[in-house]
Amino acid sequence: MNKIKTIDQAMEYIRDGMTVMIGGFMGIGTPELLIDAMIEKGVKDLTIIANDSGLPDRGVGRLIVNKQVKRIIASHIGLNPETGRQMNSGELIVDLVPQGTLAEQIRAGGAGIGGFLTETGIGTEIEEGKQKIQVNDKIYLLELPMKADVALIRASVIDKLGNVYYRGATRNFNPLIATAADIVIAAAEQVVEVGGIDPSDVMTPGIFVDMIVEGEK
Amino acid sequence: MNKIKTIDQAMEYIRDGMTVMIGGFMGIGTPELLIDAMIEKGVKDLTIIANDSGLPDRGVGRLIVNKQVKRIIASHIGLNPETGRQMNSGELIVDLVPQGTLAEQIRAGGAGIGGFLTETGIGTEIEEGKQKIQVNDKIYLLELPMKADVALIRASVIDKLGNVYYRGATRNFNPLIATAADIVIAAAEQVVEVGGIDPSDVMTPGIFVDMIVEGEK
Amino acid sequence: MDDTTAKQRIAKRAARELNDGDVVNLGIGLPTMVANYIPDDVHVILQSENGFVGLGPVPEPGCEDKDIVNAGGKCVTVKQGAAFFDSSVSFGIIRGGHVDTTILGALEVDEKGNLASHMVPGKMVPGMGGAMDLVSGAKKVIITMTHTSKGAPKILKKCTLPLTAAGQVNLIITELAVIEVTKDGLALKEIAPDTTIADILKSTDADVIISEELKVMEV
Amino acid sequence: MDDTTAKQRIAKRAARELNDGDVVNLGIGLPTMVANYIPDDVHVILQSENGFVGLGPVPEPGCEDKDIVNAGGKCVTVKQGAAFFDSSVSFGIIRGGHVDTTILGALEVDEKGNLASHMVPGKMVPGMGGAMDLVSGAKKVIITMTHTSKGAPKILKKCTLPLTAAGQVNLIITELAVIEVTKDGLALKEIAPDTTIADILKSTDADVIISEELKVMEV
Repeated sequence: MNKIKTIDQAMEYIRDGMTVMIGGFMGIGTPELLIDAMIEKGVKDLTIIANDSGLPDRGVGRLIVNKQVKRIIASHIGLNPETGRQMNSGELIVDLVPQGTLAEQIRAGGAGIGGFLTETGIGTEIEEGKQKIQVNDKIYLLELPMKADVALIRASVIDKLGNVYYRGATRNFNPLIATAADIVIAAAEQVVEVGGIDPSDVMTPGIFVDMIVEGEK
Repeated sequence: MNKIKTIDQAMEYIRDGMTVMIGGFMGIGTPELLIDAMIEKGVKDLTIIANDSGLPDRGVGRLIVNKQVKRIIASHIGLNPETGRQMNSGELIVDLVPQGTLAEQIRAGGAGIGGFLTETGIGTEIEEGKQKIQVNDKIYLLELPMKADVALIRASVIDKLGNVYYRGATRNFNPLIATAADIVIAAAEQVVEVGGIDPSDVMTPGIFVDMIVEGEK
Repeated sequence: MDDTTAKQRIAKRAARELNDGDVVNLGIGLPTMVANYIPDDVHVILQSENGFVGLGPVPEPGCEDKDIVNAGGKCVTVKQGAAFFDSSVSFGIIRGGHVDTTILGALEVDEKGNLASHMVPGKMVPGMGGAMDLVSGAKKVIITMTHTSKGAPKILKKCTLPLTAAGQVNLIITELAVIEVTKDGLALKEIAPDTTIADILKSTDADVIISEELKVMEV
Repeated sequence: MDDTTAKQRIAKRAARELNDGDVVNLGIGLPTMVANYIPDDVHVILQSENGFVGLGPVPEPGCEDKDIVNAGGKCVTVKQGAAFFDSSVSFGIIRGGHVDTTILGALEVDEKGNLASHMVPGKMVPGMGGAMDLVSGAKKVIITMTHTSKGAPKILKKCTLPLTAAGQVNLIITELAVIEVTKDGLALKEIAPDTTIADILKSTDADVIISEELKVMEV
């Protein structure tokens, strides 16, 4: 099973209207190669799930500037003024989610957890529309799992089976989204042979990765 | 802050009646050095939380054979006939928990999650006494977090700040219990200077580890 | 048929259920034997719930690594391209539906696909280990077991032992038959060449639907 | 006092709240400046919610590693003994009570310890990032901010902006005062040498209890 694909082969799996999770934190750890290709393909009406909306010229932000996104679920949109502008003008739906809750919702989606209880957001607008559950005199919000059609991750090093090693702080949401989508596409900075990553150093097991595209910078 | 302690210094933190989480899977990844010391100290009436009850001559099993345990919460007791014998004779309380639920309960305890929804155990005796919660026409069990007074972990390599690297399959429950106890004691196969473990290879950050005892085999 | 021959036959038949690229978890005992019969052109990735994917063969004596063991605590090897992780990640894989097939043993299975495999109250209480999570989480659950125990049927109208999971079993493979759990009941899909439908019905407590495409089991 | 001087004073005072061995998360902006004033004999471990502990100083130009950035996306370094992890582990640390102290900025704080820091509806909506999790999870929440904004009080009887967290703030440090959130209300613990109680009360909308142990703030 050869997981190495051309960018065009990978793009066949990203279509208008899909829900796409994208790794990265303020653009660091985001697969820019796949953003480039999505812009070139012009895929539209996307729902994006990501930590943040990037910068106007970096990461997820470029898809927003190019008006390919109809909705974004993220914890922070402050570094991309265009996100706020489109939100205020009604062009874009923005769902703001506390960062820890967002990470845990994606993990839950990938790990088959039906929901989890958290104190984060109690007493704030985040409560709206959510079940509250009492356990031993404490009130929690029930937060539900998140999944996506496609997840786009950025691998610092990947072997041909799809085992991933993320350098430094590029890890962030990447290992989480890799578990929570029907199709997982990795943009790779470096591809190595099977056996080139020590089994103890693997951060995303290859069983989660469907496709590898080379050429990420 | 010197985290390296003698075994006697570490044992001061383990007292009669405490709840103690112990890492390992059928004894692999269990800190035998700390089991030795608990047997020598004769600490009793312990509640143990661990994947399994080990073997009669290995891991958690030795504490059971030595009658230091009043209750064990575990997923499997089959390799230690003494556990079953003490359970049937009423000397020992055994709470059997599905392994994935147990791992997730400990993670939840460490990660400040108030509970989580799972399908595991639906339609079985595991349901008893638990809240059932419906989400989108599906029924889940609400499982609650677990914490302990002390966690005993086994580090293959540890630096003097307490950053841990676990070799091979010794990882299992160790990184989870390290997050979920008031005091965490690591028995170390090998202690290295700070900087001796690459920050990307750390599996339990040192902020979780209170004490390091050298001499684990 | 002696017990060893029966188990070999079951393991061999179960191996044919696996597809190239599948992530597979094999239970302890008979299910572990399945690995010996996987065709050379079918590459499956074996998951070990104690914390890795890429389980390899048993090592040569003297080449054991004490830190690499399977979920039964036995020394094993890992293949190139393996990955280790902790127990919460391991069960995230299992619970999250990332295991294509799990093959497990059983004490009893019934018409509703209920499974009892983890205890006989008052007698044998090993605990469920990872079995409850596996049967809830895996996409396909295959039960491998001898058809009867000391002559008593193990495929029942209704399980008598405490359940390990309700309604999760997909396929039952014994030395006599391959039986699918359908919404209409248990469907006999294959029959061993050295038995008869009458014999199977006699040694099965559950109602069995004879499939229209009934085949002879390859042994 | 100009804005820079005020912020330096606040950061310096906040640094004195940190204890040797503490795990600390500093918000973007003014809170980040606190790191510059931590005494040499106090070793704290800085957590960066994008995925590590052991945050070090800003690198020399030309020595930046593009893969090592802080939660503001700026190039940083890590100290020896640092550890990287993913976002779910990062917020497990935060939510699980393993951060001793978080120091954050604010738009408004009120008598109940309520905090508004993440949005001004219709005007500025950057989002809460990790702030909601941090203030819910950290053992101690310190708010650092200038006492007023263009002359308008920011310490209120009741927050007017959407809350970032309810009742989670422990201490407020401004250029004029150190105020503790107690169950009886806001307690003025320290007053800057260049102001008066009257001035503080005038620039504070909330009721303030003058602590019996009121001290002069070291600046």
